Amino acid sequence: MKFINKALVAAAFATAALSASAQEQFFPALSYRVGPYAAGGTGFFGGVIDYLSLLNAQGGINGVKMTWEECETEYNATRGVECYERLKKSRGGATMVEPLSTGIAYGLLDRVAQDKIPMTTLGYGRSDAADGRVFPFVFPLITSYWNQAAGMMKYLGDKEGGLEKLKGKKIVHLYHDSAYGKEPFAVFEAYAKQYGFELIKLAVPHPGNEQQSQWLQIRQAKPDYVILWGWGVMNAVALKTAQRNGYPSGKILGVWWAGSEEDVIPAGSAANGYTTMTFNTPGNYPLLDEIKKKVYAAGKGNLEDKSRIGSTYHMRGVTAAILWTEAVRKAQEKYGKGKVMTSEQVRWGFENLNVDEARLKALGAFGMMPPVKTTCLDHEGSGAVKVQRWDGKSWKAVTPNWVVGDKAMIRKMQEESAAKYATEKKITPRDCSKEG
Amino acid sequence: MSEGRQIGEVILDLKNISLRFGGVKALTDISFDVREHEVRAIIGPNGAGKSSMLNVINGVYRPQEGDIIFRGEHHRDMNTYAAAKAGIARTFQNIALFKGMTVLDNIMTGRNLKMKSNFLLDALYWGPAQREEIAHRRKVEEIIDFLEIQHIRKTPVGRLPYGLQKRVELGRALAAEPSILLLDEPMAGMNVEEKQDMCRFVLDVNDQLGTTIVLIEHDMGVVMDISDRVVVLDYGRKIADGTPDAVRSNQDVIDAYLGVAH
Amino acid sequence: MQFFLEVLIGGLLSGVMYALVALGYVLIYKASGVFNFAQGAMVFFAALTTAGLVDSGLSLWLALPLTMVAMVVLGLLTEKIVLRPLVAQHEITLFMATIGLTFFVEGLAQAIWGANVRSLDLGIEDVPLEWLLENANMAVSQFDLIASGIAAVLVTLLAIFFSKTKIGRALRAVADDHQAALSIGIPLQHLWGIVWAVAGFVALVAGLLWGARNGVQFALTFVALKALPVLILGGFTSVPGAIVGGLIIGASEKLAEVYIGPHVGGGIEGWFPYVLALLFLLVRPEGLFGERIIRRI
Amino acid sequence: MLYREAGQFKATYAEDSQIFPIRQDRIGIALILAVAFVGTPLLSVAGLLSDYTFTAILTPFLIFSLAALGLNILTGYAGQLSLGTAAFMAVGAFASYNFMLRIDGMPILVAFILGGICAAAVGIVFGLPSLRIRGFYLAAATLATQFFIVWCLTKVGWFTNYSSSGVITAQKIEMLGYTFDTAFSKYLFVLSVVTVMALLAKNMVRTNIGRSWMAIRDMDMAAEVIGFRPMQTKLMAFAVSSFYCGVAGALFAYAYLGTVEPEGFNLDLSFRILFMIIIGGVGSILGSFLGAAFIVLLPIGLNMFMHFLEGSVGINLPSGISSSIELMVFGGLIIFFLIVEPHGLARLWQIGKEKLRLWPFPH
Repeated sequence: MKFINKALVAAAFATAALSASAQEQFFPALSYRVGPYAAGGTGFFGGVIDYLSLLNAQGGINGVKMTWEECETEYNATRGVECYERLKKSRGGATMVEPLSTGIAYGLLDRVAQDKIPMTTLGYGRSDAADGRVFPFVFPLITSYWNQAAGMMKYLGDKEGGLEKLKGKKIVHLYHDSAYGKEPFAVFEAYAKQYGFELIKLAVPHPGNEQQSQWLQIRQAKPDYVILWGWGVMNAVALKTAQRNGYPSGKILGVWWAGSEEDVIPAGSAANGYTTMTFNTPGNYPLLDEIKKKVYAAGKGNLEDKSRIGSTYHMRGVTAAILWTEAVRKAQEKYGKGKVMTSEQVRWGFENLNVDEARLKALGAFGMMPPVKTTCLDHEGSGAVKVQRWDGKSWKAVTPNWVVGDKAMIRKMQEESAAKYATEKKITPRDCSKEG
Repeated sequence: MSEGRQIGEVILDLKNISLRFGGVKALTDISFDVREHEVRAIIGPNGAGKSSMLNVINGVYRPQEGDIIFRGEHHRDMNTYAAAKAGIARTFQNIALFKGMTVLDNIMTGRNLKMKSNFLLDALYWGPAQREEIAHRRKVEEIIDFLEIQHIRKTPVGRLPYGLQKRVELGRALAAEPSILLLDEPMAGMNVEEKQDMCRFVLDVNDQLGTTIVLIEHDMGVVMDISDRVVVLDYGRKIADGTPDAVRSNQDVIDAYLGVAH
Repeated sequence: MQFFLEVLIGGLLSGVMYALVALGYVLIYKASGVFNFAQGAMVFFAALTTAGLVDSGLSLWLALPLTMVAMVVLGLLTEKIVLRPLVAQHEITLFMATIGLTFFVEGLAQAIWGANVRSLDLGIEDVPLEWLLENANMAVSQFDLIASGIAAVLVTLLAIFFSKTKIGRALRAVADDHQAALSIGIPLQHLWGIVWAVAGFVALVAGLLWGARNGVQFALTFVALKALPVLILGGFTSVPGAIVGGLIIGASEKLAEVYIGPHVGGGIEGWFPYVLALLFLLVRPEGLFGERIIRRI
Repeated sequence: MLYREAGQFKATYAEDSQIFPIRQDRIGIALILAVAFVGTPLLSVAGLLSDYTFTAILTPFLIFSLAALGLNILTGYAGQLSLGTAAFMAVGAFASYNFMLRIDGMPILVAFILGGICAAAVGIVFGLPSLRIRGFYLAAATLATQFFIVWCLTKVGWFTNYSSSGVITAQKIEMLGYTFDTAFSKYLFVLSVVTVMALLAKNMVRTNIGRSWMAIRDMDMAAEVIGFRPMQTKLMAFAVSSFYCGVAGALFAYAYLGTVEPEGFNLDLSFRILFMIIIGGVGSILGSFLGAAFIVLLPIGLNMFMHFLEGSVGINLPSGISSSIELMVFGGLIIFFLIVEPHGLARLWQIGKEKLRLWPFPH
């Protein structure tokens, strides 16, 4: 079998040599622009492409231009894998990959490790992938689900005047009945045990277009807070049904996948006053003005509807693209400025990101996202979240500062879970002290 | 009437059969018997309950009252599987062939109860399974020869003309090597030539294989010609039972049926 | 007891909403023997078109008739282009064709109006009925009540259409016997065109109500999943079956989720209606209002 | 003149009962297998076939073909319409995972077979309603399987070994010390499994078990009367079909995706497999493969074509529109194919063969 592999590698080099003549850093965009989640997909990948266009308009990274190609995944794992395989070697090879879909990300988990292409899972996927020793190629950047859950607890505790004040309170975890919705169980249960509040878990079956029974149960239980861990249509319906049953929207705290314009607009006035987590601070930033000026004014904007510039998903896409390109920049610092970086070099860049406040200021995105600093051990880089409120027209930040939960506890859980994965999969974790 | 065969003992005895669908009485208190090797006809006007009678015999319908004694065994509730196992085969008024399958496969299905191999051996098509399949194939080819349908053996039955389909259906029933063959209007809708062929096949089966035959037929000429005894139904009741000659001269029968027909 | 009633009423009202979707399936199946998988996509298309027109500045009262025209055209074209060439084919083939239609309609809707989600305001506030809340401490949605009223009006209209008009009677005849229908003197194809148009209208009503209730987004196509158990229970060919089936499914799934759900981990609403319908069918294979089938041979 | 059975005389029934009685078919199948097993490796060595072809096209195509074959046994041969295919695939995948996880030294093929057997057992349980329910009623009822199984796999932590993310990560495929970890070796592994299972299926459908399924499908009362027992026959169809789907599910997890969540086996997947058999041909082994090829390749082809239009010809569509158009064309093509040939691609192939048999004398 060896000769075959050798031949394949040779073939790959041949194609790489052909297209690498252009000084361009290639990003595959595994986007979804049709289907149930298209609204999020167009916003996110619109943001990504807008930022990459802006960077090109500004001259690229030390002269290296960005290039990208879209491939429609329809949020479907099989299509996503095909897109990845199709694009991973084109135009000199994929820099990295971000499918924005849990199912596709799982389908790529083994593949990216084999192809040595870093994969970011911005705000979704396995929380334990933050342990870079076991998952060298996966980067759940900024904040994982578990840190978000911890942040939620912290925020609710602060609201009551301290976590210990949660004692005797009732909190409902209303979740999408899937692996995704069950992900924060462990965190919430740990907090409930430690601080003595009652945790009621209510499942909403997919897709969640009917929630009368869950909200009647909530009405019956009269909880102090409802955590809405929803996805897609479930979010708007939850808000609508809450209103229908007289539960105040102000006491609902959504996960960040329940915190975009697309989640609240269908709910109409029922969403006013509703709060959610986010890893972006809503608002306008010099960077967004630049995008409007240099990209949209030049007719190169990706969003059809300009009013969506700076919307949650768009900003999330811009954020993602900032981190990707910062990783490339970081890699160039080490491996040679003005060169196209290989995916492995970019992986190193992802592992040594340091997007601090000064850097964010320079980018014109100060405050838009928390500072991110990754290491070989920690592929998450931040763990901070913000809370935002919908006022009927736009999102407004509720917490002036970044909220961080019990990071030490979460880190311990992540390491345990990653270790279990490593044993099951027979992986020997890397020794981070030996990494350069 | 062939001379070689010997009409034997009663092998099928139906006692006081009554069958209802909801409030509708299909059969009321019907009793008759069938002797080994004979050709027994059931006649009667439309809706007399003839097909229901056959359906009772091979367990498609369960009569509310009555008893079926087959070869000395009581079958209070006969079911289709038990009937097939016991050697009762039949054809249907509206052809009930398997339309998506070829003639050969249709007739092969008739052998199913004689097949021993299980699906795993079938899947491997290896050793005993292959030998068995070929052995049964040989038997089926004999039937195909007998019915003179060699030329269409690989044709899907859906494409065949009506007369040939009837013949294939007879072949499928024969493949089970039944001891009793129930034929539901085997010659309906056929032209004279086809009828003659079918008559010949039925008589040959009866004669050469010794198969007992119960048949429903509308063509009185045929019935009077080939049957040993005739039972006459009308509105779900038995109105006459006897030799063709006796039945022909029965006043009730003439009133109910023959009088109308002729 | 108050809680039980609350759940029951909430369930019944949801059931009416399910029945509304199921109705579209029944109409087409009854008249042309087609199991129209695209009904969910049609609901989505109707809601998105209305909301899109309203968002582009039209008043709701102008947007409605325009959407109605669009739905009727869609229905007629479907009959003409998709189903007429497939006449007399096996029902699985027809079913498959409507799946192709589903993709087409979903793509068309998003190509015209984009992937953005929208809200649709019919001017009915979706809040608990106040006097019930105050007097009996029961939360019953005002919106669902009004929606049920609209559904009742729709069913009455359909009933009148089917029993009093010539076309309606012809349609019923088609359902019973295609040959007999021919003798009435209305070409079968016209009738089927009309049925598809009527189904388009029903999809519009369902789309408006569901769109206002849940927001206008792609997931509207999923309401079909709520209608299927209703169809199994009520029968594919019975309008009263769809209504009663909807009520039973709505009420029982809510009661099950509230009273059984917590003991098995919750989230059973996804499969419970199907299992219920299945168990019911095992006892009565002909469905709620179907006639007993005697298998003849 | 090439495709002609004239002159091929069968002297024995054994010869006439071969799996492919016509010589040209035998040669064709042998050629296809030769290309699949020997030709592709050679091409890939020559650099003409990339990893992409194996891992993104051929492997999923083969896995879906197997699942479609499973469904075709149930729907095409035994006439029982089912929308629960993905659920049976899930059972196969999760069961295989647990056998591998919990029993030390479990050989992978045995785990797949056991996974298939678990799927078959579930199939039998959920096939019971088919004894009383028919047609679309049964189809809608099989949705109960779909939703219930996925719910169960999500709810019961044991199935996922209490993974915090609720997902399973397939173990490596190892046999006799060799690890199937490259795109090409996984393809060969899948190809071998699918080839063997397809031949077994072909044997089943042409012997007694297959005839019993078709008999029940075509005329269940008549089938009963000649001695087929509907219960055994239908449940056997459910069992065998689910076994195939179960193995396909295990391959899906082990040789294709690697890490899967229960939601990966959702209703969408069930529908896609149903599309495959209807487009390909209901009641045809070949049709399962043709349908899978159509459904797997068409969206990819469309996507590439739209890129080509945008890239080379210079038509620039607003983003999002091209995806919507792809969807419309996909739907339109399904309708078009049904109108042209309602019995699927396999029938087109058959008609072609019949024409070829008579060629050049069409009458």
